[in-house]
Amino acid sequence: MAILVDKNSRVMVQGITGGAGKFHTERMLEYGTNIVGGTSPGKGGQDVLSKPVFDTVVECVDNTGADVSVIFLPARFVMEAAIEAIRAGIKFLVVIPEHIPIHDMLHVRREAVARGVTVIGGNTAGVISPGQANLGIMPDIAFKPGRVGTVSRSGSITYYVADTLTQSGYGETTCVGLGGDPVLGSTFDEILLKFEEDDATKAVVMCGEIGGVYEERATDAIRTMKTPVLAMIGGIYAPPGKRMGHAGAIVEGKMGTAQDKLDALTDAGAHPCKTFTEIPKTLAKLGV
Amino acid sequence: MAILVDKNSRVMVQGITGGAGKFHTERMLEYGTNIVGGTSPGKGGQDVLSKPVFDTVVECVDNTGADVSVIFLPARFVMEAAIEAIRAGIKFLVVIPEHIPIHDMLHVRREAVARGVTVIGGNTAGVISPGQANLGIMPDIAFKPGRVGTVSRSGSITYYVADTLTQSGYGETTCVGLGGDPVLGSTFDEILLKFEEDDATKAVVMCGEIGGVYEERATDAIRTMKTPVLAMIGGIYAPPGKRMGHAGAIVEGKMGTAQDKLDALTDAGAHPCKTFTEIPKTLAKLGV
Amino acid sequence: MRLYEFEGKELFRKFKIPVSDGRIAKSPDEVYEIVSELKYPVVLKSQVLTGGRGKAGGIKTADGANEARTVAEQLFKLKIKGFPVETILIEPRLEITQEYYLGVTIDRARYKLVVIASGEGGVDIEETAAKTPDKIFKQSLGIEDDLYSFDALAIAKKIGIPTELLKNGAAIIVNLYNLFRKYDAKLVEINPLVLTADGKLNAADSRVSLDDDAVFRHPELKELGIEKRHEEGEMTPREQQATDWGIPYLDLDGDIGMFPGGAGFGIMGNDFIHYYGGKPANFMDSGGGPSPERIAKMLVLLDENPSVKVIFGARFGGISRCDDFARGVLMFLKDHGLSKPMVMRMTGNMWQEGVRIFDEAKKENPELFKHVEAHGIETPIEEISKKAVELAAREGGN
Amino acid sequence: MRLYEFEGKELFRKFKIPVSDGRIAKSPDEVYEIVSELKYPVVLKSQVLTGGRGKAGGIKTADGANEARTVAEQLFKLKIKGFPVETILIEPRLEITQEYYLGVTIDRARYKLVVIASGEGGVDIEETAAKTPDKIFKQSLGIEDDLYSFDALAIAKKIGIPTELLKNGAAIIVNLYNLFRKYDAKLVEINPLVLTADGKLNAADSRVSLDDDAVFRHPELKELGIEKRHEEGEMTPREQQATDWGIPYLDLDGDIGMFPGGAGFGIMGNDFIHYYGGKPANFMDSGGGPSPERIAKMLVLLDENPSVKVIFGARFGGISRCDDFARGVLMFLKDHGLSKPMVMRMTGNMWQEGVRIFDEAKKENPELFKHVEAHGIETPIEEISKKAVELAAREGGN
Repeated sequence: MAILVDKNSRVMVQGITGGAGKFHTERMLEYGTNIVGGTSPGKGGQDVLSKPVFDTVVECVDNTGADVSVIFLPARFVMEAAIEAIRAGIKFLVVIPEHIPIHDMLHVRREAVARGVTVIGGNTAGVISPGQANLGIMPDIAFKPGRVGTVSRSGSITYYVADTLTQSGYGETTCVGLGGDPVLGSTFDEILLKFEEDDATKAVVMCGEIGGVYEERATDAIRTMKTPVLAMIGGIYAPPGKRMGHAGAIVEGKMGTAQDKLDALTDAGAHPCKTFTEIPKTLAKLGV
Repeated sequence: MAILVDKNSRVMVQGITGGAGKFHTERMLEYGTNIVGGTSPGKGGQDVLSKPVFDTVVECVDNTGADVSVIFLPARFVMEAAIEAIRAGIKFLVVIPEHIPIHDMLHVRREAVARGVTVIGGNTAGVISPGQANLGIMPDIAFKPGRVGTVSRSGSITYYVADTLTQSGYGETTCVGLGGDPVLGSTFDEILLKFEEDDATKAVVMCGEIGGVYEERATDAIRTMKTPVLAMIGGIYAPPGKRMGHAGAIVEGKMGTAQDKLDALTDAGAHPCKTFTEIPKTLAKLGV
Repeated sequence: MRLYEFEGKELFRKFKIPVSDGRIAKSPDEVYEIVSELKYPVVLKSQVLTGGRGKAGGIKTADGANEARTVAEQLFKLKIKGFPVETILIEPRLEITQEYYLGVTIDRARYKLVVIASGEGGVDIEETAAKTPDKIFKQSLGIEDDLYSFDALAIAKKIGIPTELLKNGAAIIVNLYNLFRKYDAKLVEINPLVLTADGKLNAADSRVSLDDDAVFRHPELKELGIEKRHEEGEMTPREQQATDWGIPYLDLDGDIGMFPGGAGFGIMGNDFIHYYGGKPANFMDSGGGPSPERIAKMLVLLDENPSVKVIFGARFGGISRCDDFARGVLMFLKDHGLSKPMVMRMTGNMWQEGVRIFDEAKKENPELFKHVEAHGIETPIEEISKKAVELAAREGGN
Repeated sequence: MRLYEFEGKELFRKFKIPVSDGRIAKSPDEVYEIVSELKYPVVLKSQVLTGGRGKAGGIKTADGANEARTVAEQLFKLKIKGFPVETILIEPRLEITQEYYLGVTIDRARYKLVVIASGEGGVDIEETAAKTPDKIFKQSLGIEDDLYSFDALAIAKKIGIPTELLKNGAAIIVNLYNLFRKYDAKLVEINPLVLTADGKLNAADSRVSLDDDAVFRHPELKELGIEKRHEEGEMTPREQQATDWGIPYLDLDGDIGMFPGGAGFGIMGNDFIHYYGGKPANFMDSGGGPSPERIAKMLVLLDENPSVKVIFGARFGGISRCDDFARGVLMFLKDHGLSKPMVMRMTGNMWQEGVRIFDEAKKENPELFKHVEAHGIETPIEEISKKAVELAAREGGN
């Protein structure tokens, strides 16, 4: 019926007493997200929006049964907060802040992989399973329950794609924002394979962009999938990005232009789309 | 027939080109130890005592099949040398140098445990399986093949005990010097349990001393053993050692005096001996 | 944050990676003074934040102070890929017998640090990697892993560092790796690491890029004189203005002023304009949750750009709230005034509030909105893109 | 290597653990001068490398410079467990409302670092640990593990640090742990960490012991004025002499001079002497592979000690070669001469060469060996011990 988060998820917010944390917690609650509490070290015992605040994630998990967490904290505190959540038994973690140090994200990823936890972000707009739960900062206006999953790097593209799917009547199972940071908690292939296992998801729209290496990494997953994948890549007309020295070229190979990425995905069996309006047309053609 | 090392062991020496390394390699070879080569970074390709020298342990293992290593290097290089040996597939490692930083030994121990490698030392005289192999700096004069194992903190005590066993006709299977440093690669219990599994070892003489916590840790092992254990503890008449602050007392409990240690071991079923001459008397009584 | 060669070498020095004694100069006279004091032949190296410096003539030798001054006069006039030469690094000339490559970077796809080494260093290292990949050696490590000397020594041996220098080579590799981790680097390169005629290893060039988002952890960099800097080539006056205002902005050669939301649609919106036959005049990113002031400044950049014929606005409110967006547009309309047509769309988070703000202001002063064509969720973004292209064609008369 | 309180606090300061502004003084006049400059009531703390300082009267308060001088005059005359007071730390007097205990040490049996904390700090912490162990909180970590703030915060909460100070408390715990790892410590303690009346946390005392064998890694300690030091109480002149020569040596109250091999038999040999009814005059350790010069010096210490009636020598050559041992004994016999009976045994590594050296020297000059009774492997060490005890009884006439 959805991936990563649904109406049964017990969601907590790390940084629930902060400005952004509180603002978006209220919005998530309004959407019907099952938020059970949050943390703010040194503010344990308070209430925010009638939800209990704890000093540590362990206390929050012990007292509320939280299994999903959304982080709203300044970037420099994200690494410890993420590791805290992972070690406390949180199974799905959404990292909203941007500008997280890259080495920190490598530590977070290592901890997440070691304990089988899915992390998305940083610099993500979040994840929404329409009608069930909205984690992060996504506007609910664009989304409606339905049968297509989306995964993209950028928040704004997530909104546009969902808006398109909603307006054309397909609706969405879950929409995942991977985040815009250079090193991310999860990659396209990992999310695509989760959609593949979800019966409710009849197709997936994947939106990448110029730069980075995560789109290319998705081709192996797409080849194994039965669920059709539609692919959009931003930056077809953008000037090529800067490479990270010789070492970058040696490790990551030729940095794919947007067109290269689109070609690679198409070659793996994805259905390319140029504009949003092509998405429902392609879905119709595929009989979704 | 022996524990840890025997005539089939393929022994290498880390630091084989150094003064002490070369001197003791020659002695070990004279004893008949199957030394197959050694390392000295930057001196690969040379020969020492007709044995090949390599730059790295991996090269030595690949070319000679070494499975045991003895380290003769300045203390500050021991941690990396030990980790190198452990990662290269060495299964038993003897660390001769003293004054190894304690934190370094914690790293070595961690690596060893993770890969199932036995390390003894630092600050050990080594290990000898009489008639088969002599690793380290022990004088061969004291040792003869036989049926009693020994394990002790101090080199000199190892010699005296072996000398006693040799003179009284028992001889030794293997004599293990755990080393005198505050944090050691192996503990009494671990070595005792190896002797328990060795059919040739009919009894074990364990010699501890005042200070530290390793003797007390052996009591659980002794309780499970069928092989009789004789225990000597040095320092019965020594002034009590210094404790490591309140923290030491909290973590390690009451620092055992020598008498406390002897009592604990006796209580666990070990047979206490005061002087070396009591050892053969006790063995005779036990019918070993 | 990319460092200048001499800054990278300062870090190398701290990590005991051997570098030459270098001095920096900001003018030909300073070059003359410094070289006068030195007894040896020198090399003058232009300090710019871009590669290809040697091929562009940015590295010259000189045998004495007079020659050095003449050479420096030429160098200070150079622009290398748009970067003016403002600093010259003066070093003793080395007699080089071998060039190696050493680098550490992040393999983002595998979440590993990678140490890269080759016995064939120099400017053609990428060609080497592409044509003879077996001449490139890599070791991957987890972010938590130490690089040990024995592994570094094995690498040094593979790339052919002479036996007697293996330990030194290994130490350089370990220290480079430690520097990478200590300073939150994205990239560190020694290219080339050279073997000199007198049998020494020397890091003849440095390339160090640090993670801007982690610089807060390294206040000691400031003490070394290393501060945040602009890393692009020479900017247009408008790019400079945008940079001063903290707005990511790039001038392009079209006529449609792009006024987007996040970077994601910032990039894709440009594609859309192209798809419908138009050409964007710029790239811009509002950043997450921009304030009304920032929104207003973004519009100022576009309104004052004579190349811009039409402004294309798109806002899907996520963390960026539509009410703030509307307030920013209104602030601009009131304080500055819009001199060209703008077609825009606004939906998402707090969009009703945004619409209310517009409606109220329009009621008060319809004149403000005479150039503004504002759409909501009912119009697809493709329609807005098309309208912008059409408007531009009409306005431009071309 | 144990640090003085003020040195430990210097490290605390580097790691952002809050401590008072302290000044150190070496004389009553200096105390007077410093306190004259200060406006607040002070506490004068004797700096000695031992515990129990408070109970021994080593910590006093003073309200002004005159009182401080008088108090300091008394303190500088104190000896605390044999340690003379040579330095006084002057700090503002704190109004304390709560005392906590924080410590980090090594659990050698489990090969872990352990963070220890209690809400009941102060001099009676061990009693607390023994009687109410549930008031002591411990967290074990691997040497490779970072201590994270969230775990530290949980500890701070358990020991009852007030809610509004939880983050500060957690930071202190993390920083103490980082200090421990950074400086190769064996022990770091803050006892007590105090909560002051104005609601601040302050490390009111420091106890830091570093690993002597790792000090080479921390040259920056020297820059902080922290150097290797003697950590025992006042020494006898002979202990001082031995220390100057680098020989571990302790005077005991018996009459048999112990001249052993390694520390292992050094300890057990003393037991043996007791078993046979004698009393050792000293403890001594030759160290691994002692040179002939060192061997000779060990004998000088014993020969010149009037309490020593007999010398008991035991050498089982391992890394310490018997030839070097014999050469050392011979060097002593020739250069210094032996004035009292010595019974000794020599076997192990290179023992034949040792015997040859003795035989040759004896042939040349039998007089040298008139007090020496040397045995080999044929005589058990117990026999030698017995002989030494018998000889001492005869010599001592008691």
